[in-house]
Amino acid sequence: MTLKVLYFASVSEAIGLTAETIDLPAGVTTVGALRQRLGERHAALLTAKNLRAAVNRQMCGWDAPLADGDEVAFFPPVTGG
Amino acid sequence: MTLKVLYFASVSEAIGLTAETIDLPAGVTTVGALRQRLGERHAALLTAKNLRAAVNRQMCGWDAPLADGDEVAFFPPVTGG
Amino acid sequence: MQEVSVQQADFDPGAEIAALSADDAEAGAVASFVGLVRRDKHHGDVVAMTLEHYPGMTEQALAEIVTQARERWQIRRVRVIHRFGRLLPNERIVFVGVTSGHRHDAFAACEFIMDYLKTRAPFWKKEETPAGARWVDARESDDRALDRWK
Amino acid sequence: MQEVSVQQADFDPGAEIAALSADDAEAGAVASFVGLVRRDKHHGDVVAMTLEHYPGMTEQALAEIVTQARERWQIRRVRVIHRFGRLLPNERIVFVGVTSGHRHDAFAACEFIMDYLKTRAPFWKKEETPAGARWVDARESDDRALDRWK
Repeated sequence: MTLKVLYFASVSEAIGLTAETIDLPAGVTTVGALRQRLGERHAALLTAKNLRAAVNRQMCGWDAPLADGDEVAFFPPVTGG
Repeated sequence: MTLKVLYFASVSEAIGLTAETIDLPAGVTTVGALRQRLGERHAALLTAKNLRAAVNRQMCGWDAPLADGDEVAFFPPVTGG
Repeated sequence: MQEVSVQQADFDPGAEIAALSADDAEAGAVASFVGLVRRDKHHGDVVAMTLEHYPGMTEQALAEIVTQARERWQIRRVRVIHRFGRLLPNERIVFVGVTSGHRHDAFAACEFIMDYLKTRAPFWKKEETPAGARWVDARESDDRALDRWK
Repeated sequence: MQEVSVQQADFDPGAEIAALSADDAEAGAVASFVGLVRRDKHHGDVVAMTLEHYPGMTEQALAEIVTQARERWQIRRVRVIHRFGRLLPNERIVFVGVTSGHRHDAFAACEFIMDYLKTRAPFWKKEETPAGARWVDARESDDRALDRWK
């Protein structure tokens, strides 16, 4: 199971990546679990204040399920407008 | 005591006048009393729905006092904007 | 900048918005409103509308409404333009623009000015329809709109 | 008419307002908003601001916000433009314009779209000041602004 993971703004800067493609590890079935797993390599995902996530370009909660081919994004609270 | 009296919109049309100068009759000390007195000649002042008045270009109630030289206006509810 | 204009001529909303924020790097928000003549199917097609006003009182009433808005919200610049005379459907009648540091003050002041203008500024509309001309009745909803600002 | 644009280029508020009401004699009201880069004395003078966004999601989020506004109010046309890239103080960031038969729907929908855009559309601002560059923190007041639409 392959996922595309995107990082934006301060999260992207802290991690030093804007995007990566990963194989979803077995047992990781939610966005929250993915955050924990990726946090082992990218500490900013665990320390970022009010981290937000989207799956397939829809804002989601940490219990959102994952499927093969999903595009998952992590970012800080938005500040446009 | 002399007053300038102005009429606007449907009130002006019904009366057939846009302005007149009148001598304030003795005993007429408020805008409401003036309306009653002028209503003897201009019935529309008594029959107009929701008639409004202004003294010296300020919207006022019927108990507003009158003084020599005042400009008094009678008109329907406003509908601008 | 002149805050209030009562005029027969048309105005340019884009130019007004640009002037409101020109050279003001503290203005983060411009809220604006343009009112247009509606054809208004309710009483038959409106062919044209004539706006009468009370010269002298109109300008004063609009200036007082702007003063009240300034007392209630943190706003920077305000522009109110109201036309009179004969106007066709889709023509512009009124412009209200307000700038502020943050959007909520600009929106609230702009809508407040429109609500007060609708019930306090001495303008009267007469519609021309194929069936004849008629003065527009005041809308009860315009009086009710003021309640929220009490 | 295209409802949503996410672009680097500037826009012309006057042209957008004119297009919103063009050839629509039932539109009596155009409410609009322009957001500008503020110099913002809080953290020192802002020299410039760079807006990053999430291409693809941004357009979709804005379109969803417009759909929600259409479900809540009687509105006719909507236009949302949001810029990205590097912008200087006093430059335009965002435009929201809404037309309706009567003013209340236009005002409410315009402010609703701005409030939702501020918390739901994936844009992030980075300010450049003489002391360095910093990401702008989300404002709690932007979250609170949503409460009134619940």
